[in-house]
Amino acid sequence: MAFLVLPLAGLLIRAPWSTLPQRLAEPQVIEALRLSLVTASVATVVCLVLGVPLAWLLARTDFPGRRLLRALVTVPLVLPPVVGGVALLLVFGRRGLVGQWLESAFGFSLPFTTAGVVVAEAFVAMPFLVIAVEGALRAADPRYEEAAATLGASRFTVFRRVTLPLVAPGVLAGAVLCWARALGEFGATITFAGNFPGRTQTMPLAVYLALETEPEAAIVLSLVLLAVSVVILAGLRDRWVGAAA
Amino acid sequence: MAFLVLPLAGLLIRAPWSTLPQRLAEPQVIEALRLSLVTASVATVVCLVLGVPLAWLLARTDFPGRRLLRALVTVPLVLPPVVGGVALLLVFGRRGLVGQWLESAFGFSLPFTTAGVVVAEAFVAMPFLVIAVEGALRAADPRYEEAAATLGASRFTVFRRVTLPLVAPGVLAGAVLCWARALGEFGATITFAGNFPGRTQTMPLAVYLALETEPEAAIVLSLVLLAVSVVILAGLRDRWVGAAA
Amino acid sequence: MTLRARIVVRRPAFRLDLDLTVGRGEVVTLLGPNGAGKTTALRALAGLIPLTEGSIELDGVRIEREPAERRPVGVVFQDYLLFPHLSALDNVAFGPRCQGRSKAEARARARELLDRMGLAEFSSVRPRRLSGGQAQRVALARALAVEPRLLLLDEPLAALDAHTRLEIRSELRRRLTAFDGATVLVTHDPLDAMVLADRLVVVEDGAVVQEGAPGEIARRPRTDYVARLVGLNLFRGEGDGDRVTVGGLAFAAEERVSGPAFVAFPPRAVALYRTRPDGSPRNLWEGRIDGVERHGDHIRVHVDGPVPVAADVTPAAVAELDLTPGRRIWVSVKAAETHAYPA
Amino acid sequence: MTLRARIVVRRPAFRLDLDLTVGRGEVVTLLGPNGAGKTTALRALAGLIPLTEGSIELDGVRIEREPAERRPVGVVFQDYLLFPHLSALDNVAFGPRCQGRSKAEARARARELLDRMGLAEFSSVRPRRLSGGQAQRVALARALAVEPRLLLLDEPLAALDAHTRLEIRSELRRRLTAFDGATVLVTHDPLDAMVLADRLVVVEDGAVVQEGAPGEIARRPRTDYVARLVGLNLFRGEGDGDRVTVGGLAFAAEERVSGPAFVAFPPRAVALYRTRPDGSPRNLWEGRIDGVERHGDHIRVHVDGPVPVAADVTPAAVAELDLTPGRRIWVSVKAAETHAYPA
Amino acid sequence: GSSPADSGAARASAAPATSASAPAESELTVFAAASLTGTFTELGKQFEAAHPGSKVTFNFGSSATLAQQITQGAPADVFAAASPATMKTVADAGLAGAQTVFVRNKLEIAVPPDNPGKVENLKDLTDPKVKVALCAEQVPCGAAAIKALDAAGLKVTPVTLEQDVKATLTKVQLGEVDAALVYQTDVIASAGKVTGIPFPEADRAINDYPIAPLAKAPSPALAQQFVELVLSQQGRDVLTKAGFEAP
Ligand SMILES: Nc1ncnc2c1ncn2[C@@H]1O[C@H](COP(=O)(O)OP(=O)(O)OP(=O)(O)O)[C@@H](O)[C@H]1O
Ligand SMILES: Nc1ncnc2c1ncn2[C@@H]1O[C@H](COP(=O)(O)OP(=O)(O)OP(=O)(O)O)[C@@H](O)[C@H]1O
Ligand SMILES: [Mg+2]
Ligand SMILES: [Mg+2]
Repeated sequence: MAFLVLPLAGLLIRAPWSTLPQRLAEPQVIEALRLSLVTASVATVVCLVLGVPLAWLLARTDFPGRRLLRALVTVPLVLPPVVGGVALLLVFGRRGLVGQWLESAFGFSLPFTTAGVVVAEAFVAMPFLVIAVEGALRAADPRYEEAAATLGASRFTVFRRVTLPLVAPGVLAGAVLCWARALGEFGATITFAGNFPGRTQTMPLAVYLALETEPEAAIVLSLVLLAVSVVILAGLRDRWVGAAA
Repeated sequence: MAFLVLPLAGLLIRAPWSTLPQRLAEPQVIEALRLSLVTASVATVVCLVLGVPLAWLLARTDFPGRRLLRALVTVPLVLPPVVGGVALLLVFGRRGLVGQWLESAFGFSLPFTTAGVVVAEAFVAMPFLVIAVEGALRAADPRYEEAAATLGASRFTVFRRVTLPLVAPGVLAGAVLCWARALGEFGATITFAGNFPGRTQTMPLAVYLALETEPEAAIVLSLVLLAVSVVILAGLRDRWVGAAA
Repeated sequence: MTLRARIVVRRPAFRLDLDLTVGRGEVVTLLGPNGAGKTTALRALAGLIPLTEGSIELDGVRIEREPAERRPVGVVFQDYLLFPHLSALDNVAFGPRCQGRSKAEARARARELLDRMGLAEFSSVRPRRLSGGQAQRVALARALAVEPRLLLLDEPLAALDAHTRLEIRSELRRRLTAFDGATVLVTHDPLDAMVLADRLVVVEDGAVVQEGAPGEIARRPRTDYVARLVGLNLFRGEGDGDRVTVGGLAFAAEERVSGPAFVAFPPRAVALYRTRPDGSPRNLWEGRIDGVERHGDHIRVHVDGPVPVAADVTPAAVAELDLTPGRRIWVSVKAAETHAYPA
Repeated sequence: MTLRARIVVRRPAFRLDLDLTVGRGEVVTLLGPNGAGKTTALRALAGLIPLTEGSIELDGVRIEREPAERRPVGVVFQDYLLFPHLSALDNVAFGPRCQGRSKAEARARARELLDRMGLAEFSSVRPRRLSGGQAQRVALARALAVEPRLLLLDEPLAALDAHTRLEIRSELRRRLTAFDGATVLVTHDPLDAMVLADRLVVVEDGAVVQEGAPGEIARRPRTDYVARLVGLNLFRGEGDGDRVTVGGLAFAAEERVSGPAFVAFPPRAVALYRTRPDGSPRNLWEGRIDGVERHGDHIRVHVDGPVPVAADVTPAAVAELDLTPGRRIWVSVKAAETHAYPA
Repeated sequence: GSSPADSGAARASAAPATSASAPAESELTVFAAASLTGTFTELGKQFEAAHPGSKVTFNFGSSATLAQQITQGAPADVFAAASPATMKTVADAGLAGAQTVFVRNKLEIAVPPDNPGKVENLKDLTDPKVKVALCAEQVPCGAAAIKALDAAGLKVTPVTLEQDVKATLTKVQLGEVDAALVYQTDVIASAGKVTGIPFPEADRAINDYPIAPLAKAPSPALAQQFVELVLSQQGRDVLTKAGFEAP
C-alpha cells in the first residue's frame, strides 16, 4: 500500500504548486485532457463491445483453437506499446494490409486522426477487459444460465439479462482497468496516431514532451491527469456499486 | 478478435525471418529475455503478496478512506509510465525520500539494479492484480466465508482456505494481467532502473534500443518476447485450469 | 398422451435408464432415495444435459434435440436459482418477457402470480432478502409464468412450512388441472407424493423399481425403500396358499398367494410381549430389541430376529415392558393387517 | 443449563425478539411459518449477524460478543454451503483442521463421520457432483466434526429421502444424547419436529407464540398455524363449564373450562351429512363446501360456515354425499374427540 | 529471486567505495543519448581493448530521462547528451565536469524511396497535399526543424509532431507520411529504407551533442579517458562514418 502511495507522495512534494493554476489555464492542457478523456472512454466502449463477447466465447464455449486464441488475447499486453503501434501501422497504415483498402475505398485513413488514437488505445487496453471478464465469467455459477434457458431465454438474452448482470462487478473491474490503461496509453498512440495538439495529442503525450524540457511541468500535468481520473473513477464506482447493492 | 489478431499478422508478415536464428543466438538477447522473465515473475509474486490482501481489504472491510484508497490504487495505471519512473526515483532514488535512508542505513540503493526493475514493474503492474482480485472477491458468495467461520476458522484461515480458492480464477486472471504488464513494462523501468545489459535491460528496453539502430531487429525481438509469453501463458493456464476442474 | 420419454444418461459411476409416460394433465412423481437420479432425469427432460440414448416426445413432437430454451418446459430447481440481481417481480416476469410479451404485460402477469402465492408485498425484494420458503414460492411462480406444457419440479415444496405448503399444494393442483400439460415432480416427502401425484414412479439407482397409483404403491410396496417410505414392514418370501414363508417364519395373511410373494404389515400391527404369549402361534417369534425411537405420540421399536421388524407401541407400553435395546422380546403380527401379494 | 439467550434483531421491515433456553443435551426445535425469523435467530446464535439487543450465555459464559469462529458452535446451513473446491472429505476435515488437529487426524475423523453417514464412497467427490441429499449429509458431518457445544441446524433433514432421513435422524439423536451440548434446530416438517425435539418453540412473526413438549403442543395448539401444522381445527371462544361458545356455536368438549378458551378437534372427528341428522344437536351446524383435496388415502373437505373447519372423509363418502365445492352440508363434531383448554 | 537483485545492488553501490579506497578503476558507466547507441557501443569496444581489465557499461535512453537519472544520483561517469539543454540540467545541478561539443547533427529531408510526394526541396513541404512529420519542438530535432524552416521563411503544417527522431523516421519508412525532417545520421542508419534530401537551410539549424565527465563519477580517471577517446580522431572516425559532423 505504502508502495503505491509513497511514489505519489514523492510527486506531490516535488510538484511546483505555484505554477499549477497558470498551467491549468493553458488551452493546450485543457485540450489534451479533454482528448484523453474522450478517446479513453470511446476506446473502453469499443473494448466492451468487442471484448465482452470474446470473453464469453473463451469462458463458455469449447472450440478448437480456443486455447490459442486465449493466449493471443494477451499479445497486446506483452508487446512493447511502440511495437504495437508499428504493428497497427502495418495493418491500418496508408500502405498497411487493411489501410490500403480503406484509403482507396473510402478515402479514409486512420493514422494521425483522433479515431486512430481510439484504435491504438483500444488495441492496447483490450486484453485487460477480456481477461478480467473471462475470470469473472468462470467464477460465476453457470446454473443461473441454465435456469434462464428453461424460461425460454435465447443464448443472447441469457447473456444480456443474466450472465452480464451476474458478472457486473467483474466487467466493471475490467472496464476500469481498460479505461485507465487507455488513459495512460503512450507508446502505441504516438506511434500509430502521431502527436498533434487538439487532434491526437493526449495527456501522456503532452507529459512526455514536457518531460523533455521541463520535468516539473510534466509532473504537474501528470498530477492533473491523475486527479481527474481518480475523481472520475471514485465517482463512477460509487454510482455503480450503489446501483448493484 | 480480428482487431487483435490482424496487427500480429502484420508483424509476422514483415518480420525478417531469415535473420531470426542468428539473432536468437546473441547472448544479449538471451540475457534480456531471461531477465524479463525473471523480473516479471518476481514482480508478479510481489504484487500477489502485497496486492491480494489489499484487494481483500477493499472488497470485504469497511473503513474510512476505503474509497480514496481504492481510487489511489488505480494511480499507477493512469500515470504515464515514465512519470511513474520519475516518481519512483523521487522516492527510492539515492536522494529520494526513502532511498536516502535506505542508502545510509543499509548501503543499499534500488535504482539501476535488478531489484529496481522488479520494483518498477511491480509498481506499474500492481493495479491490475488488485482490481481484478477485488472484482472476483465482490462476485464471490460471502456465505461460504461465514460457513468457514462457524467451523472455527480464523479470518486468515478463512481467507487462505476458502476465499482464495473460491476466487482462484479471478486471482489467476489478475496474475496473468500483472505478469504480462510487467513483462511489457518499458517507461518506468528505463527511467527508474536504467538500461544496463544483463542487469536492468529487459526485452522491451532491448527492443527500444534495437529500434534506434535496426527497426526490423526490434520486430524480431518483440516476436520472440511474444512467442515466449504466449507459450508460457498457454502452458500455465492449462495446468491451473486443469487443477481447478 | 403428452409426454413419452426414454431417458438414458451415462455418468462415470452411474447410469440412468428410465421409461416415462405422462398423460394430459397427469402428475407423475418421481420418488427415490438420494442419488437415485431423479434430478438427473429432470435435467435431461429440461434439456440441460444431453441424453446418452433415448428420446423425448412431447405432444407427438420429438424434442430431445431441441435446446432448453425452445422446449415448452418450466422448471423449479431444487435450490431455487432465483436471479440474485432481479427483484422477485422481475424474476417472475423474466419468462414472459422472453416469450416476447411487453414489459407491462409481463409484469402484470408476474404480479398476479405473486399475489396468488401470497407474496404481493415481496414484489420488489431481492432474492437474498427472502427467507427460504419465500424464495421457493417465487421460483414456483417463475416456472408457472411461462405457461409450460411440461412442468418439472425438483422438491418444490421442501422449504415450505406446513401451512403454506397446504395452500401452495392446492394452488399447484388447481393450475395443473387447469392446463393440458404434463407434470413431473420429484419429492422425498411421501405425503406430498401421495397427495399430489396421479401416479408414482419409484426410482432406485437409476432404474424404475415400481410404478402405479399412490394408494396401490402404499399398500403393496415392492422394495425396502418404498416400504420404509410408507411405513410398512416388507418381506419377500414364498407363498403356499394361505401363508407366506420368510426366513423360517410362516406369515398368515389376508390374501392367498402362491409362489414368490411379498408380505407387508404396518408397525402398529406388531405387538410385543415379555414372555411367550398364549394363543394362536401364527406370526409369532422371539427377537432382540435393536433401537427405540420416539415417533409422533408413539414409540417405534426396532426388533432384530429371523426377520427385522419395526413396531409402534405407546409410551406406557415402553415403560411397562421395559423396552430397552438389547432386551429379548416376543413379537407377534396380526394376520388381519398383514397383506400378501405376488412378487 | 447450557444455553440461555435473548435474541433481538431489528431489520428494516421486521423485528425478531426471542427468549431461548436450552438445557444440557436438550434439543429445542424452532418451528414457524416462512419468514418468521428462524434462520435469523440461528444466524444470530452462530455469530453471523450481530444482536441489536440481548445476550447469549453458553455454559455460563457470555458469548454474544465473540466472533463466529470463537463460538463453540456447529452450523448446518439451509442450503448446505459446502466448499465447492474441496472434496467431501476435506469439507468435513476443515473444522478439525481449524481446531489445530494434524491433517492425518482430521481426515481420519472426517472419514469416520462420512462412514457413519453412509457416504464413505463419496469421500473424494466434489460437492457439485453430489445429489441434494448427499450434500446435506456431508454438511451435517461437517458441522458435527467440530464437536460443538451448541449445534444449530437449519432444516437439516429437508433434502433427505424418507429412508435416509430415518437413519440420519437416529444418528443425529444418538450424537445429541452422547454430548452435553445444546441443540437448536429449525424445521418445517412437523414430523421431524415432533420426533427430534425435546421441546418445541413456535415462532411467528419474530416472536414466540407457543412453547412446550411436542405432545402437549400437538394436543393443545394455541395458534392457527400450529393447529394446521398438527392437523387440528382450532377455535378460540368463551368457556362456561362444559361448553365453549365460538361464533354462536356451542362446542361440547371432554374437559371443563371457564373463561377464554380454545377448542381443538382433528378433521377425522368431523362428520358431514347431506340433511340435518337426527340425534343430539350438540356441535352441529350447516356450512358450505369450500374445497376438496386428496390427503393420503382419504379426502379432506374444507367447509365454510359459522366457523371454518376441515373434515377428513373416505373417497366413498365423497361420491355418496356428492361433496362438490359450493354445496351446502351439515357438519357435526364428536364431543369425545374435542378438547377444550384455557386460552 | 533475490540473488540477481542483490548482486546488482552490490555492484552499483560498491562502485564509489572502490574508487575512494583503491585507484584501480575497472568499471566505467556511460549515460548516452539513444541516437548514439550504434557509435558508442563501437567506441566502448575500442575503449575496452585499449584499457585491458576495464569494462564499459552503457545506459542508453532519452537525454531528458538520463539527465533526470543523473540529478537523482545515478552512479554515472560520463554523460553524452543529444542536446545542450539536457546537459544544462545536469550542469545546473552541479554534477557535470567540463563539457565539450563532440559532434553535431544536421537535418535532411527524408522521403520514402519511391518519393510519392515528389518532394525535392524544403519548399515542397508546404504543399498541403504532402503529409509531413516533424519532431515536437520540445525535442532537439524539432527545435532544429523550426529553426531551419524559420530560416527559409516557410510555414509547414505537419500531420504529427513526433516525440523523437526515430519515431519520425518510422513514419517515413512505413510510408505514412511523404516527408519528414530528420537527422542525416538517421538517414544513413536506415540503410536505404528512406532517401535523404539535403537542403541548404540545414546549416542554420545544427544540433550540438555535448559530452562531459560527471562530478561525482565513481571512476573519474576512466571517465576522463573515455571522453578523450570520443574527442580523439579515432572517435571522430567512428562518429562521422555514422553521419555525424565534426563540430
Ligand atoms: N455432474 C455430475 N457428474 C458426475 N456424476 C454426477 C453429477 N451429478 C450427479 N452425479 C451423480 O449422479 C447420481 C444421481 O444424482 P442426482 O442428483 O440425479 O440424484 P437425486 O436422485 O436427485 O438425489 P437427491 O434426492 O439427493 O437430490 C449421484 O450418484 C450423483 O453423485
Ligand atoms: N439480509 C436481510 N435484510 C433484510 N431483511 C431480511 C434479510 N434476510 C431476511 N430478511 C427478512 O427477515 C424475515 C425473516 O427471515 P428468515 O430467513 O429468518 O425467515 P425463516 O423463518 O428462516 O423463513 P424460512 O422458513 O422461509 O426459511 C423475512 O421477512 C425476510 O424477508
Ligand atoms: Mg436431486
Ligand atoms: Mg430459513
